[in-house]
Amino acid sequence: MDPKVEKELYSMMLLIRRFEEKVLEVFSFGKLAGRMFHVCIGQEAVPTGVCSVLKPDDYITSTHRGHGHFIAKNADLKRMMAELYGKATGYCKGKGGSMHIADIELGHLGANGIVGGSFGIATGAAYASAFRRDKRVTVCFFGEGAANQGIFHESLNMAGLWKLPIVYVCENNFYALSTPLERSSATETLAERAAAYDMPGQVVDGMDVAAVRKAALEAVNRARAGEGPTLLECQTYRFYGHSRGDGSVYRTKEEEEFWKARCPVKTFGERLVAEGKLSLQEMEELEKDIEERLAEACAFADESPYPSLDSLYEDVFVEGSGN
Amino acid sequence: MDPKVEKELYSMMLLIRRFEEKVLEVFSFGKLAGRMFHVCIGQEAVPTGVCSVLKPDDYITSTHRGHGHFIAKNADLKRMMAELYGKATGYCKGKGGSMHIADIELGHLGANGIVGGSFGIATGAAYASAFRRDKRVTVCFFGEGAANQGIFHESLNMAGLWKLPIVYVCENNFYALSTPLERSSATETLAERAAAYDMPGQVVDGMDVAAVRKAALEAVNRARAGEGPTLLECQTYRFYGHSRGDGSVYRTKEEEEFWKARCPVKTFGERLVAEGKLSLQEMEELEKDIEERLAEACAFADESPYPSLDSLYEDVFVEGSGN
Amino acid sequence: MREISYRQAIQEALWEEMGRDPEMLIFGEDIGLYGGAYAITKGMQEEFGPERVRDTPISEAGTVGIAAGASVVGARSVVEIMYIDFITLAMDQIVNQVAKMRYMFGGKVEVPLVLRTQGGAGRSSAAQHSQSLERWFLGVPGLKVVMPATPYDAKGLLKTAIRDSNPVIFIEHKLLYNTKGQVPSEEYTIPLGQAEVKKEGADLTIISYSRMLLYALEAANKLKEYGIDAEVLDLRSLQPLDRETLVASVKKTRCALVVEEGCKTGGVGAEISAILTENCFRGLKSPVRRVAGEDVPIPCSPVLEKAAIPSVDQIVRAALNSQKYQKQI
Amino acid sequence: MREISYRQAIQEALWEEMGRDPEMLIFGEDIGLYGGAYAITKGMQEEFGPERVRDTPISEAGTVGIAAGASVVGARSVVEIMYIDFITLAMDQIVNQVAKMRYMFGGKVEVPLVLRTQGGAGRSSAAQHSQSLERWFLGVPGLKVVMPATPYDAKGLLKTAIRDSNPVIFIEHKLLYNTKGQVPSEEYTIPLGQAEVKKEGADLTIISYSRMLLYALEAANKLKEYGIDAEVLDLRSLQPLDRETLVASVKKTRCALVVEEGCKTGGVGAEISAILTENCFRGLKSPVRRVAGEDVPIPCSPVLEKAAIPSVDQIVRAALNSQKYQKQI
Ligand SMILES: Cc1ncc(C[n+]2csc(CCOP(=O)(O)OP(=O)(O)O)c2C)c(N)n1
Ligand SMILES: Cc1ncc(C[n+]2csc(CCOP(=O)(O)OP(=O)(O)O)c2C)c(N)n1
Ligand SMILES: [Mg+2]
Ligand SMILES: [Mg+2]
Repeated sequence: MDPKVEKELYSMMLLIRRFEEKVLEVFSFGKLAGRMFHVCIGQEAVPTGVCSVLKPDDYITSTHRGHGHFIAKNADLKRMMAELYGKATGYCKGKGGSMHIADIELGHLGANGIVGGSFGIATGAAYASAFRRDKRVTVCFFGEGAANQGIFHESLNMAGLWKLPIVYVCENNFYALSTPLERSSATETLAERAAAYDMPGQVVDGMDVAAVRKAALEAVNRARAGEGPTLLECQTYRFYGHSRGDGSVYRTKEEEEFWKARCPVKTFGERLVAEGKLSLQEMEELEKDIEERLAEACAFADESPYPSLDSLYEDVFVEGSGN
Repeated sequence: MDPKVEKELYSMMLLIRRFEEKVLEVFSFGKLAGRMFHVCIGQEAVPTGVCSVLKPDDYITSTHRGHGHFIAKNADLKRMMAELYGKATGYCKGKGGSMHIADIELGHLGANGIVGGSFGIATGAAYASAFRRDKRVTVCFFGEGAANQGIFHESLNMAGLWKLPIVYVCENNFYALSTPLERSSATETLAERAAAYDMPGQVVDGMDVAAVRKAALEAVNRARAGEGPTLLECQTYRFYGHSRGDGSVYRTKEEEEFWKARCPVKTFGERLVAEGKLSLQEMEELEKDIEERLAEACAFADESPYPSLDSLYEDVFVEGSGN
Repeated sequence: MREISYRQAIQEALWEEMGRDPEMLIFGEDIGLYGGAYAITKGMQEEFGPERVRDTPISEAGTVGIAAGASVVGARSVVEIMYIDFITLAMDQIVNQVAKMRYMFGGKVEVPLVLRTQGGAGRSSAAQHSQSLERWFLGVPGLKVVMPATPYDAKGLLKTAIRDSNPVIFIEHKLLYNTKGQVPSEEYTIPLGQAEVKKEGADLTIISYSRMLLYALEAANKLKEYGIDAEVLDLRSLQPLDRETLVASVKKTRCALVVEEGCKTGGVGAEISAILTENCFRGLKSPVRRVAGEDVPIPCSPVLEKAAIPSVDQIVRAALNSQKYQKQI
Repeated sequence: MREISYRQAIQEALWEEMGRDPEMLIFGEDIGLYGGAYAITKGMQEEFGPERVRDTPISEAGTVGIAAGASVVGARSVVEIMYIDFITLAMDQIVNQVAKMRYMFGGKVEVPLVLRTQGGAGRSSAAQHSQSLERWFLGVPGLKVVMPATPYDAKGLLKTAIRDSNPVIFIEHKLLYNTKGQVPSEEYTIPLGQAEVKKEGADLTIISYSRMLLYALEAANKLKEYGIDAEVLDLRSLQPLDRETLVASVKKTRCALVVEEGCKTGGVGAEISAILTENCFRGLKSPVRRVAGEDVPIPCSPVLEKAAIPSVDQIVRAALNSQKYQKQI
């Protein structure tokens, strides 16, 4: 891989990691709107690897654990943080919050508070692309728990049938809230379900950003070439609980340690350093740069006003339409 | 196979065939309640073969094309016909009609007007059996079109996961209303979807009652032995339109002729005659007997009263409960 | 003007709008070669191709989701749900996604989606093919709900609904498809959210929509025999609801009756009654009455089915009771 | 009597009924080891085993279907839907199957199923985790709908709901779980369908249920300062609805206010208003007023969220307006 790209991958993963840590920090200061924040610490390689092969006008749909997806799709950190704070300057004017953040202009069609809620929407965006022959690709991110929703089945069947330009990226972190994969899925992997939709399915090491990027590149190329959808199962792990307040009683310390040792940010960084592609000084600069950007983002969010009460009634409908 | 059983299979298929023909006949006289009648002419081998291996207290769930299932589960023809007429003496007092006929006492948990509506219910009955260890088996009949509903996926996943005593019997007649299988399913067969639920899937010749019975017996035995669910795809064909008024413009005459030549009733009858297991005279007697029974059923339905207006308000709730 | 059927009116609206917007898509079960369960899209797949008139598998949730996704990225979409009863399968997509997306995303998205379906009883199709479920969408901000009663309204409103940048639930009635009415040959549209006085009157206002409007008009006719001059108001659109026209009419007649086909409890009539109480209390000469379906699932048997939904007689009787009440006051 | 929380009250009801009926089953996401999103079933899987307290995949429709199937063959079942917002995914199973089965089958089946869930706003959880959707089930004959506001009612009503042979939607409120109240140590049940006057009064009736009842009581308290003696009625069960108690109270006070958390349009308040108009018209001194949520999706930002649902002040103001109106008459 091009060392420049490798550095970019590392820096993106680091940014996501630090962003999520910042979220936990400001959450504990009571700055965020509400309590529903699902950080993706441990899973950074997946959004990073996948979005690294997307063009700016490709589409993604995201989940309740979606900060990484949006950052990797080049979100503005200030507006993102402001949204998490529930401020008027946020991407959604404070109305959406973490679980509903979106930016159509960046091709981000929305996080979703409904597990599995985006399968249809992503598939429909891909349908429009196929119809328009606009060569865009849609990536639908989802957790392995979401794959048990009926609409997973309905959407993938149609995508397989119509050979739509979409990549279904399963972030299999082995737990849906407290429920382990082996107690929610009849199959051992999610990738093996792909056959039921006449699409290739592949298990990918979701802790290795290079592996994710490689698999995503193939799948995105297939999609762009009109050869149809792919199901990628990226095996990964969330290092923290499902959301704040979840002590993960359903996992063993050993299991957690096993996965933490495979930290995608650390291992990839170490590899780059070992291979002489990244110096420790560059690493430090990166950290510093990110720290600054996040401090700025938080300052922006902090200083931004809460939405005005008038705005409560705005944005329900497109005004002036339907007459 | 025991020739006695063979005769029973033949006679059951014939009964279903003649029942359905009678339905078409009385429908054309304007005797039936409404217009939504989906006859299973051409598909008789499936309910017959499957129900022939069930015990009286096993459960089935049925579909909008469900007359055959119920007859094969030993429905009383009079009460059945009366229900189709919308009469007070019908199985459901005229409230359900063809699409909602049921008799819990016979283990028939209901036809369904919602395509795919019974997957969960059937799976839940099997869940209760597994929990109670009552050795009952549930058969869930469904059309291949129903397999594209989300709840198919959800239910089969849970059944596969929990190894429930259930057999999913797909009556693949290659069309869902006008939509051919190849334009509704990403896979060529439904059986191959079984792998996604960690259960065996098998394509069965649904025009051969012996083949159906054999496959069903294995699957039911597996289920009863606690070894889990099976998905049987019985390939068959409906000789008439989806319902009255459907001229089947979406099918070719050749295709229809091909399948009609494989008529399950005729071919099986001829085989029994050829093998000397059934005489032409017995055949005639059977016809006569069935004709009489159906005439009686129609007379019963004809003479039965329509439901009283008071009954409109009955049966919404179990009275006296909840106090 | 020509006389065409409600079915033709809807067909024309779809054909014209498909012609107008080359990116418009239609999704639904059996809508292609077969033309849909009620023959609305007959011939359209041949004309516009299978990509634009897309037969879908039996996957209501996924189909609504796909149409929503296509709309979000700008391809105006129409979904046909064969029976409104099956909308139950797509409620998450409609209520949690389609309706809320614009608001949740801070106004940064448009969802130009029309969900066409048909409801109502009258064909002995029993409990799962006869419901009137429009009530569910009244309390779902972000959705518009349109229910035309005449061919003229059906065409004009559907065209507007399709051009609307907001999601619209467009509910037809299975027993209206063969009804006829005058419809201009020229292009026209009707704004959403405007009720219409279909018959003027002085003594009481009968408020209705969809098929029950025809019953209301018949009842108004019969009421003449009793010397009662009823005004008949067609809501046409339940969301937005034309409060002004509604309140103005009742302020004039000082007596109101709401007629709907669905179960009485929790229905559209309840909302209308509440609004009228809030806005016309002082002037009302008798309580707002509701004539509505019985609180039972729709039974199959035709004798029962008929008794489960309102009749013209019931409307007449309710109107007479309202008038009698006034005299007593 | 002891003071316990609403959460504990629900826990006790479940434990006691599980002990009482060895065939009773509970289904839901993360209800086992994890104890459920709101910790209601904590410890139950250990006690009753994983077959009876069954963790399910994220498959709301299938899960409700499975519980329905188990109930139909006699295994009384309780399903926990984590948030009422997710009930959208199971609407077909609830509305077309569970609710109608008995009627469609001519009374030949019982569906002893309780669907427990929780709704409401107040935690900045945004549009898909904060809804009040009880209204949808008012017009679905065959379902009972229970919404307790206090620990005492929660326990007694849940026990009855579980023993009921009909399907019951039992809706808790996420902000009530930690509220406390007096609950007897002895076994008791409360019949479904009985409203309760939680505070007697002479001047107006404030009708409410679930969390808004607490607001109504607070408002009643404040109204004393204005010399207004409000009666506060807790519906407790929306289906069956206790019309007698409702009508009797309003006939006495001749003035009514309905408070609910969900969007005003098409809500429970509309039905109550319509019923009161139909039954108390002559006696009413001022129009039935509704205090309800705004007609918008619930926004995330806490300042907006707060403004989207009723406040105690709003109730007080509405009550004062009602009283002022009376004086003008
Ligand atoms: C329809 C629906 N059901 C349940 C939930 C509650 N819930 C939120 S996240 C979650 C677990 C999701 O697991 P998975 O899809 O694997 O994603 P992960 O959290 O592991 O990233 C659950 C059950 C929900 N939000 N939506
Ligand atoms: C949820 C739902 N969607 C659509 C329909 C309309 N419909 C009734 S039968 C049918 C075709 C069913 O096909 P299949 O499952 O293959 O059964 P078959 O009729 O071939 O026996 C359709 C689309 C319905 N009844 N329910
Ligand atoms: Mg997961
Ligand atoms: Mg079929």
